[in-house]
Amino acid sequence: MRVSWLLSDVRRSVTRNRAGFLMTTAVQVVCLTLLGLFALASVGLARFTAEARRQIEIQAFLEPGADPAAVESRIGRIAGVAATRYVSSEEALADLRAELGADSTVLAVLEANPLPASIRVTLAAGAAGPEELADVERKLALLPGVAEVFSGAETLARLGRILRVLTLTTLAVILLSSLAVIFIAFSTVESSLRARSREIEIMELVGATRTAVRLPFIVEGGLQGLFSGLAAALLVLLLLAIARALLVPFPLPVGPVVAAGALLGLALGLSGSAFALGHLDQ
Amino acid sequence: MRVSWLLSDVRRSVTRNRAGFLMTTAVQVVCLTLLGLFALASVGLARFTAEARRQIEIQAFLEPGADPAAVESRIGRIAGVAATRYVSSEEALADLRAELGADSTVLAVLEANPLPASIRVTLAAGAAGPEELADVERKLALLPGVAEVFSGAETLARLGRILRVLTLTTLAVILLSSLAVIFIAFSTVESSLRARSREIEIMELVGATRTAVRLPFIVEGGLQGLFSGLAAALLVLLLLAIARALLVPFPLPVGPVVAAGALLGLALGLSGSAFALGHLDQ
Amino acid sequence: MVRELDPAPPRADPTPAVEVENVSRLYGGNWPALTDISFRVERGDFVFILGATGAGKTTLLRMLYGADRPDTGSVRVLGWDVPTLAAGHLPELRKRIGIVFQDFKLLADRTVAGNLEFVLRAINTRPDLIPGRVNETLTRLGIIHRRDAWPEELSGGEQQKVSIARAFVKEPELILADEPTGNIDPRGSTDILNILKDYNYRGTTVVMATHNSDLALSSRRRCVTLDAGRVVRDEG
Amino acid sequence: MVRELDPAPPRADPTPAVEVENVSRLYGGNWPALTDISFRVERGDFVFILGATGAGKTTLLRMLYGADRPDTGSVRVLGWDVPTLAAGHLPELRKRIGIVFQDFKLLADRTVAGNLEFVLRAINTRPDLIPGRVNETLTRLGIIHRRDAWPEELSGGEQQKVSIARAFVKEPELILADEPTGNIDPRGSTDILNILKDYNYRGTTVVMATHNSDLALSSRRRCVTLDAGRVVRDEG
Ligand SMILES: Nc1ncnc2c1ncn2[C@@H]1O[C@H](COP(=O)(O)OP(=O)(O)OP(=O)(O)O)[C@@H](O)[C@H]1O
Ligand SMILES: Nc1ncnc2c1ncn2[C@@H]1O[C@H](COP(=O)(O)OP(=O)(O)OP(=O)(O)O)[C@@H](O)[C@H]1O
Ligand SMILES: [Mg+2]
Ligand SMILES: [Mg+2]
Repeated sequence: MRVSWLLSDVRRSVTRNRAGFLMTTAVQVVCLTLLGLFALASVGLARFTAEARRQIEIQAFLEPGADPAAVESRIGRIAGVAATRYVSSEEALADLRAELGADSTVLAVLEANPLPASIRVTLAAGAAGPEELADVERKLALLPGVAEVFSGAETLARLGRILRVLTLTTLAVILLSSLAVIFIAFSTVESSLRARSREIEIMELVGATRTAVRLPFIVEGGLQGLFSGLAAALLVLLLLAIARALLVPFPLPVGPVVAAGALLGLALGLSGSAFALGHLDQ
Repeated sequence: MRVSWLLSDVRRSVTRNRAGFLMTTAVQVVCLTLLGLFALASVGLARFTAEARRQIEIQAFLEPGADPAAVESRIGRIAGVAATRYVSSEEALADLRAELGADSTVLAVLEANPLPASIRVTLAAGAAGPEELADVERKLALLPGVAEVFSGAETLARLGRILRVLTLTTLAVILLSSLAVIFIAFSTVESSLRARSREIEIMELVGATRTAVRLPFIVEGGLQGLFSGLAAALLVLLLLAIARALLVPFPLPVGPVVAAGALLGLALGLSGSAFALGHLDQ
Repeated sequence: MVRELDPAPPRADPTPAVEVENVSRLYGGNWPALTDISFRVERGDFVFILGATGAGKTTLLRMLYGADRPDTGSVRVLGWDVPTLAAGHLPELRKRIGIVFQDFKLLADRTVAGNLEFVLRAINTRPDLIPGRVNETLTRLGIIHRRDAWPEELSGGEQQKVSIARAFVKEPELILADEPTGNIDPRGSTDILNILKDYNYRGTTVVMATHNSDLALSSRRRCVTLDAGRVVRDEG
Repeated sequence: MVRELDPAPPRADPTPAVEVENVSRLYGGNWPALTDISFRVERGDFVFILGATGAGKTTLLRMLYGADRPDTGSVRVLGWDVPTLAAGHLPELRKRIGIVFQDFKLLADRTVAGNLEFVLRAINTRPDLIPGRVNETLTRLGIIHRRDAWPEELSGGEQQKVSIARAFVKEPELILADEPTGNIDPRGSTDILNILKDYNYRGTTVVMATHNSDLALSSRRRCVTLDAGRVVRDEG
């Protein structure tokens, strides 16, 4: 069967029920877009968590009268500490204000800056595991001049929990979306099979091979999936570009997203078609 | 045409393409659920804003040495003030801690409670307009013992802005969802028309009236819409019940939601069918 | 047989069953399917439309039940002026006509009985009358034993008999039969013809198009012969 | 006519074209459509299958192209054992058989030429050969002037001719024609028969089922007569 015949066959099939085809394709695009966004969000958060784990900072709050330079130099000598940074009381307040954002009006009523100065400690790359972290924290707490020690451990743990929830949600979304896309391809192909049952009958009776009879339907479902995958990839990229413009700049993974969208859409579309054709054999 | 024939006709049509019917109905349900949730959220927020406007509280922060009782009694005499309430420094901190929730660890490092005591002022129902609010605030600021005045005006304004955005979004969602539901009904009925073109031809040739030919399709689209509307209503009520269990108790508007869902679904389904049948007349 | 729903018109009805005057039909602007056809059929008559393949028989019948319109000329059937009939009134005319289609037009997803029921339901027959009429008609055509078969389980001739039964089951005033014996063997064809004559004796007007001139001539009824869209003979 | 794709088998092929032995077929477990049928058709023969409506002609032909299986007995066509043929090999057999279906089976959404092209494409004919073969076949059947018409624009007889053309356009080794003249007038039927004979003279085996015994007998070929699913005569 020639490619041009194949394509004209598929075009015939699609234009026969253009409205239905557009609608089901739109649903496929939505499903695949959801899938892509969740997958990218999971990957992004996983990367961010890993990065955060590397860049973890311990805060050693100073007692009111302590000499920052002295404490800082003693901290610098603890094993595993890579860098230290002095944050004054004023800087701390400014940070908090920035962090609270719109909620920072509550700070307007403060009569004096209640936040103490602190020294921020970064661990060496090789010593950022949970145990090393606990060890350094214990040593910091024992230093004279240090009032209290805060580590990002809790924040990190929270991030880890979010990451787990997000990953599970993503898996669910991937599963459901994939099933939906397969189901749509199935129903597209099945309705084509029904609409063209007369042609199929004649093809079989005049001696067309199994492949010649089935190929157009496989191609139809596959092309729909491919097209949906590509459209979803472009939509995901568009949303990422918007997010990038509104929030922080990050690199757009154009190639991988397009390739993944196309491959996934194609694979799911082909699976759906295969199911529908299995139906035909019975 | 007898009702039982009509229904058996519709059943035939639906079971012919069960998968497609289920899928398109599911999309209709999703659209109508979205529509319902947005509409209810808008109505809810509008009510909440109106209520908040009525219950607005002004915070008059006291100077460190001031006598709360004296200030409170003077405030009580200002025109438009309905009630006053004293909030101590400790209560204020507890409130802030509760408000920050997980972020409240930043408060752990405070050496002393930096929040001042305050008197919360509620305005009379008739005097809660923006102008009366500004007037009372100006008077409060002039009282001896009052360090600073905070009103909810800004929060209210923010709420108003959110309400505007949400209302616009809701209108867009209503429009798009309705169009989608109509389009789906259209394509359901059109595909039935195509599948049953032979029957339609014979009915017309043997002398069936226009109504007898068209009614089953109208009923098919209408029933699908009605069914989707009811399903969406139940889904909305389910989500509301969950929200109620998780957040605050509020009354479930069961009757109105079901009625609105049924009517809207039916109307949209019938419109879509009508379009498809218009197609048939050409 | 009792006419419960459509009382038969009085026998001496003044209007003829079919009155075709100077009808012409060009397809695609240049293919003359019918040229200046005129003939009338009185109520209670039995008339053959004879003609070779492509002579215009089917086209002529289609004019009579309003599936096609003449370019010029007038067509009156059972007193209605067919080409100008408003869409809302066409069903009333068609309800009184039983049509045997050359291509059967059976519904593949309904049984033999289901195909007949479908027609009776479509014209809103009283439900309690339906089973009786269906069985009676199928018995008459000798296919009652295939009552619950699907069309694809029937031989070509059996399908044709079902399509004839479907036209008869309405108990029409006028029967338009288009090549109703093309798939039926000679003896079966004579049987069908006898059934048609039987209906005719009871007052039904019959117009039957066929290329089987032997069958038509042997039955000694009036024959209108078409050739390339013109009436070339009208005798008997 | 040159056979570009499927070289004709050597003339003196030892296997017969059709060999049916003791074939029986019960429908629904109790309807004996065929009972103990045996006959063979040598390559290059022309055989009529005669029989009344419901005699089993179509059922018998369907066995030959593998659309139905006998309950007992064996069917060999062009050397293949049809009932046991794996699904993957059935197309190879069917490619060599041209079938005229009793119910035409034309595709309503393709033109006359489109219907013929469809078949040639389905069996993967070289694209440059297609238009020539289509036009040649349509010319032969005298419907080349309706080349671009849609099936619904054809008269019944013209549709039947297209369905015959569709069987011929494959240039098959064996033609199975099921009632190919039911909708065609007597003169046209003789023409069709002559075309079939013409193919037969060039080496194509022809099996034609019909209830038109006059036509069969007048052409003085072998007739296998079926009655209620049994061979009651085999002569000529
Ligand atoms: N819709 C159409 N468009 C174009 N030509 C048409 C159309 N319908 C019929 N014709 C042509 O008009 C002529 C008469 O057709 P008609 O079907 O009336 O013939 P017929 O007498 O019924 O023949 P048959 O015995 O083969 O059925 C034929 O040549 C046919 O091709
Ligand atoms: N799938 C089926 N199921 C049940 N019965 C069937 C089936 N196919 C055919 N029959 C019956 O078998 C008998 C023979 O049918 P067949 O189609 O072979 O007859 P035929 O000789 O071709 O008749 P005709 O000249 O009317 O076409 C008929 O009575 C028919 O009803
Ligand atoms: Mg005709
Ligand atoms: Mg047959």
